[in-house]
Amino acid sequence: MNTLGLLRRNFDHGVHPAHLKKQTEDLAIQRVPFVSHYVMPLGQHIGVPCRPVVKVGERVGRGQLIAEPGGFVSTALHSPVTGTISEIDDFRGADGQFAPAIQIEADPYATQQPDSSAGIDWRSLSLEAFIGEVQKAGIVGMGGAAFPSHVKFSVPDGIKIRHLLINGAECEPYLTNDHRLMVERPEDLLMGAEIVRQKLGAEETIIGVEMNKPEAIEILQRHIQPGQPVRVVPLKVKYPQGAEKMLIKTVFDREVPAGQLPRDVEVSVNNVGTIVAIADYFLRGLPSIERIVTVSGPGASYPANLIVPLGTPVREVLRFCGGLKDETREVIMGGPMMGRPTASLDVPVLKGTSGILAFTEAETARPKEYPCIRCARCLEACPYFLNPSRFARLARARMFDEMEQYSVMDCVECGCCTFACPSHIPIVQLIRTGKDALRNRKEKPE
Amino acid sequence: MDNLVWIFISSLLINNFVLAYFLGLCPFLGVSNSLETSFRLGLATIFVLLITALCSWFLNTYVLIYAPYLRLISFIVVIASTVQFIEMLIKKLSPALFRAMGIFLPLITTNCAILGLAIFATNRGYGLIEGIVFALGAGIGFTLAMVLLAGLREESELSDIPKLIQGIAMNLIIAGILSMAFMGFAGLFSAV
Amino acid sequence: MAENQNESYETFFRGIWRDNPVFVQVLGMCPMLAVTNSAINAVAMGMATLFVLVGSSFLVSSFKQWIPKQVRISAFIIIIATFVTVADYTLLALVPKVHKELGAFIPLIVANCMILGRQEAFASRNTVRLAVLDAMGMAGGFMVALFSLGAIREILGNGSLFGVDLFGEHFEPWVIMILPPGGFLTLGLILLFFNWVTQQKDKFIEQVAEAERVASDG
Amino acid sequence: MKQKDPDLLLMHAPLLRQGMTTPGAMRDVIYALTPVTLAALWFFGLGALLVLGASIAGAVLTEWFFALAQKRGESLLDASAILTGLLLGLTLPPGLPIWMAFLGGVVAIGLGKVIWGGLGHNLFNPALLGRAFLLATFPIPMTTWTPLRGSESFFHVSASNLALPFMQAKVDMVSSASPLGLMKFEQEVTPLTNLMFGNTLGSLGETSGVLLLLGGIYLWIRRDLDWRIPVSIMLAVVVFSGCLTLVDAVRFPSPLFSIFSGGLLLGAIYMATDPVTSPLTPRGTWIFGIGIGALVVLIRVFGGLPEGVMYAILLMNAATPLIDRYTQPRIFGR
Amino acid sequence: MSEDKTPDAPAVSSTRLVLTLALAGLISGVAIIGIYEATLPTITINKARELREAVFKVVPGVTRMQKLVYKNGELVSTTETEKDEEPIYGGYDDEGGFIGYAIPGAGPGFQDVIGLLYGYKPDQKLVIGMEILESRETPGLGDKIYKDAEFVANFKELSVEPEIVTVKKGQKSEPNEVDIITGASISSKAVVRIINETHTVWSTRLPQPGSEPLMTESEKTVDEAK
Repeated sequence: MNTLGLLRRNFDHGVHPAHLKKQTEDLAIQRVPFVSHYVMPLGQHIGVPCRPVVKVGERVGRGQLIAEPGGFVSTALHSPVTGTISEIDDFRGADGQFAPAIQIEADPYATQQPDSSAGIDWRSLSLEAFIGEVQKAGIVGMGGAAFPSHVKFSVPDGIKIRHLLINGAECEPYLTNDHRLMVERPEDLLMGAEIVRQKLGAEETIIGVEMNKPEAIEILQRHIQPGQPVRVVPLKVKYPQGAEKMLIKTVFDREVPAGQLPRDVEVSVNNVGTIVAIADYFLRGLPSIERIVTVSGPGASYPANLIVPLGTPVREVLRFCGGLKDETREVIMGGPMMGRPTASLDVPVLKGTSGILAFTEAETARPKEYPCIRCARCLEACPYFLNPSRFARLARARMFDEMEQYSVMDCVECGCCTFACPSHIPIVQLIRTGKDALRNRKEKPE
Repeated sequence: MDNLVWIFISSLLINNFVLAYFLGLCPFLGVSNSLETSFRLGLATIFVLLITALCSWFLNTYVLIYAPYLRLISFIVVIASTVQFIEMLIKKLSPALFRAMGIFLPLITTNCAILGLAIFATNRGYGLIEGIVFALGAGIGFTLAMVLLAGLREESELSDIPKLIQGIAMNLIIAGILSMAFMGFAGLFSAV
Repeated sequence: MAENQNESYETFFRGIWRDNPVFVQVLGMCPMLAVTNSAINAVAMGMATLFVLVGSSFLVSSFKQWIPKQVRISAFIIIIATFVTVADYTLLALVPKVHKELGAFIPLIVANCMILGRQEAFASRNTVRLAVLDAMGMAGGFMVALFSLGAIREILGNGSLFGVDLFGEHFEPWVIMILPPGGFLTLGLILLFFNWVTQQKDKFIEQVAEAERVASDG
Repeated sequence: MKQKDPDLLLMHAPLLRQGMTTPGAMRDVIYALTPVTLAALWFFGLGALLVLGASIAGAVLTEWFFALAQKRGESLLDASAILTGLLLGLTLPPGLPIWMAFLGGVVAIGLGKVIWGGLGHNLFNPALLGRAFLLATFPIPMTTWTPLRGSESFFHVSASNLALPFMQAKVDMVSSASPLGLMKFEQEVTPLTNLMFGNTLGSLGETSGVLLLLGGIYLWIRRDLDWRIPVSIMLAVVVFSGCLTLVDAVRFPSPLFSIFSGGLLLGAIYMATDPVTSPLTPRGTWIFGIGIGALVVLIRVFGGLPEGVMYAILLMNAATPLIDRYTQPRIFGR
Repeated sequence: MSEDKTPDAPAVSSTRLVLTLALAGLISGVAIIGIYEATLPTITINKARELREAVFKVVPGVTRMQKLVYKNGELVSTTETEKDEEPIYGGYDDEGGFIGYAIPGAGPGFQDVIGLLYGYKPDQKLVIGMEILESRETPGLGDKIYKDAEFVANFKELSVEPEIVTVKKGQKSEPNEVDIITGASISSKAVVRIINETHTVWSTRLPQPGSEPLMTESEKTVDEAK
């Protein structure tokens, strides 16, 4: 079975959207200049929001801690810029909801040198200390979900991580930020991976890269030292190859049982960006204050891969790339499959913002919706082998309990079903309605 | 032997009690909204039908040849007491099942399928074995029709069936379509 | 007395339309569908049902004081079965051809939920007069349903009504109508039509009420 | 310089869609049926056109009428009514009075689609429902197979086509049995080449096996068709009829004959695969197909009717909710 | 099932319950026996007439008949009906001369059981008439087995030697062949099969031609005029 799995090297189902990475895949990462103000929401990650440790009017340095973790599933926040705290208040986020955030006025005359530039002696750290450092550095999953990395590394007793799996799949169309990282900073990536591997005590590191990034595969392979326990595994190009359970299925031919985590099959999956951020912190003392963002899409005047300080308003990032074309109708934060649209260009770039995509009429025009003809394409697309067609019908009939019976909670909203639906039914939204209804019901028993 | 096969196939498919003889329509139209209940009711009906076949054979052989005019009354009394017995049995063995079927259990008594079986078996002069095969075919056929209809009804609950049609009218139309589909079985095993 | 008259009238006509046992209460389906492949069979079945229902309602309401509640269902069934047997033999003696056509469905009148239902719900709680009127109304309603179904099925399925050819010899009969599926489909469509009429009526009543309200408000 | 923001929409991801659309799929099926339709016209002449036209007209007018009545509108654009009418027409005998074909179209849409709530909600194949209704209603005209046009002019229309509404068809020629009827009642085997190229009696669309297969391949390439269904139906037919042939080769037809005769190919490729009425799950589609194959062989060989494809598909349509329910795919990680 | 209603029902002794039911049973029994006795003569006459008409139809020329059963290896006349017996009918002319048998048969048809009666002349080994008594065949198709005069005519003079076979319509050339009905082959073949099967059973039971049971006097008197 295992050999067969290796030969097959794939997960079942999934879809094949066009790659659309040509525009940006060869563009070197550029740094976005500092702008006048930054907004740092306190809840940029999954889990409890952080607690501010600064006051309005206080001067902060770039990389200085401005908010501490609000709990275990929470992480620290650092100032992306040298300047003054101008406001701590509710700001409107990309989803249109208000949420607390710290606004920082940049000091136009500051050097913007990071606060500390000394690395950390990671070799002497215990696992607990290492995990503490990762939390202190504010590092979260950079693939888009923004799950605090230190939580991922905290493995309960009795479970041993044997494989460190680095996710360089980047299966979302348009996005090339991970690709550029792998091409431009292979040493940092490998070093960061080595740090994590040693600290977790894993036996080997596997870097999974989709085959549409041959350059990245080649460069990584070239940089692996002889004897280093690192393998680069080329992956079939298929969406959602980058979903961690799919990646594990592809690489190890093992299914993570429903309701469990990768660690339950002795794997830790981390995004390329996360690993580089870890390298930045332990080698150079740089906490999570900036990230790589791909600006692309038909509505972007000059697509680019950019280093963007967190908190930079999307408007400023876009302005740096020549602004939006007139025909732009929608701006998506993240990839086109799972990203969220933003209502305003004043929202900031967050830790989980992998891309800023501008779309025009052609992409946003919704063809007329037809009734479901039960063609089963969504079933063939769903990587979790769910029955999206049924979910959509049940959600329309408001039969949420039946949805639960059909395991709607296993859905990760990857969007394959909606992508594949020839009747253009917004299946993912319908599923979300059902999930929300079920969650609300759970919160208010009876 | 051939005869038995034909009796079975005929009562199961060709002359399905529900779809061709219209027997047992009350539960067919009433209870078939849930697959689970339909199936259980079907099983209960098969059981009652088998008992009925036994009873009616007994009555036919030992009582009715002397008093043919008592046919209807004696069938009813015997069947009603059998059902009463089944009801008590189910209540005792599976309270959940009893709850699931609730008011429909007494309905089995007035289920025309039961009485119909007894009358058809008498009219056709079936013996004991033939009667049991007939009851088995009829019961399985009834369950089959019930389960098919229940499946279709559950599925059609997700459909946009116009308000006007929902309910009994729709069930009758589905039953008509099923009945039409079952016409394909006509002549099965009689032509060879 | 006038009120009483009104009540009797109401009791009788309720069964024909508003509480029609077939179209509204959806009872007595088995004979309904099985014997309505021709109008004559439908009418014969209707007559037999009328006889049984009226007879047993009369008996039940007459003797209601003497029937203990615990055994009422059994007593009702015995009464009904007696009348059915009587009807069965009478039909067999008088019109053997029709009896042959109706076959097993005459004895199955016993299993018609409508008859037992009327005993339980009405005859055992009302005076003899009302019980008989109700029985006649219900049986009348049942007959109306039987007849309309039988007529439609015979006209389309055989091109005739009561055996009288309607369309000449070149008419292509709709065989399905006298087969089982035709029974289901026709009754389904009649119910649909009934629903539609009721809906339109409700709408109309609503509109009238609305108009009155507006008028009185104004 | 302050740039003016565009009015941003909030369309939810995924923003990318694959190219296929539902009406497109319907149109593809119509394209795939074009050669078969043309062959029917070639073999049976203008009469075939009248029958097809009448059934399509019946279907489309009914759809249009109810769309107006329910104020739904636009439902004609998805071409599904045309497809239903065309499929129904292809299953009708060439000499059928056109009023019956029209009625079939009306019933197919009315009973097969509208009352269920329209496209996607019906649980039985509308075209086959229309045909089943016609077969039960007019058993004689529906089993009267007019011979091929032969040397007759294309414009010759059989008088039976033109029977007045509600009136009987005048049979103006000696009708003969279809290949299946010949097999069943006379043990007479029609040559396979005739079956494959349509040189036999039968319904309009079922005569030419090769063209039906070609259309199926087109649909398969266009990914409009769940290949499992036709494949499993044919496999089941081959296996079951093969076993019977081994028992008695004279009484039971050969597997190849079974596949190419009657409506099997038309049914397996275009009717059973109707996504609306076939199971969703891959395992379910196998059960569905095998069930149809088994029922076809059962009805054809042991039943009273020469042909059972239509009934087999309708019966399995009825079982589809059950199949779907018990073949839910194993969820990832469970 | 009336458990939940018991509380508000007045307490009644079980003796009274049983008595009530017994009384109801008694009354109903009396009523049923009454109607049975009242209608029995008519019903018997009706049935006898129906049977006689059928027998007279399938064995032309018959004016009198009697019921025959196969008992202890020979065919004897009887008037009693016993269970599990399969009677046939002997047809005679006014002088009591034997004409032919009327033999009932039944078997599965296209839809349901077909019951029929056929006339048989043992000396010529010919079927001389056939009447369908019971069938639910498809109207317009299968019901042609009794509605189609051409088909019924097949059985006016049909040899059972070696057995009856069916041929395509219009191809009848031998005395033992039957033209099947186009479109109703199953039903027409079923009729032939039923006759064949019944004949196989009875051919060994019937006595030698010429030694048929004689018409008994008792039957003669019951016989009414047509």
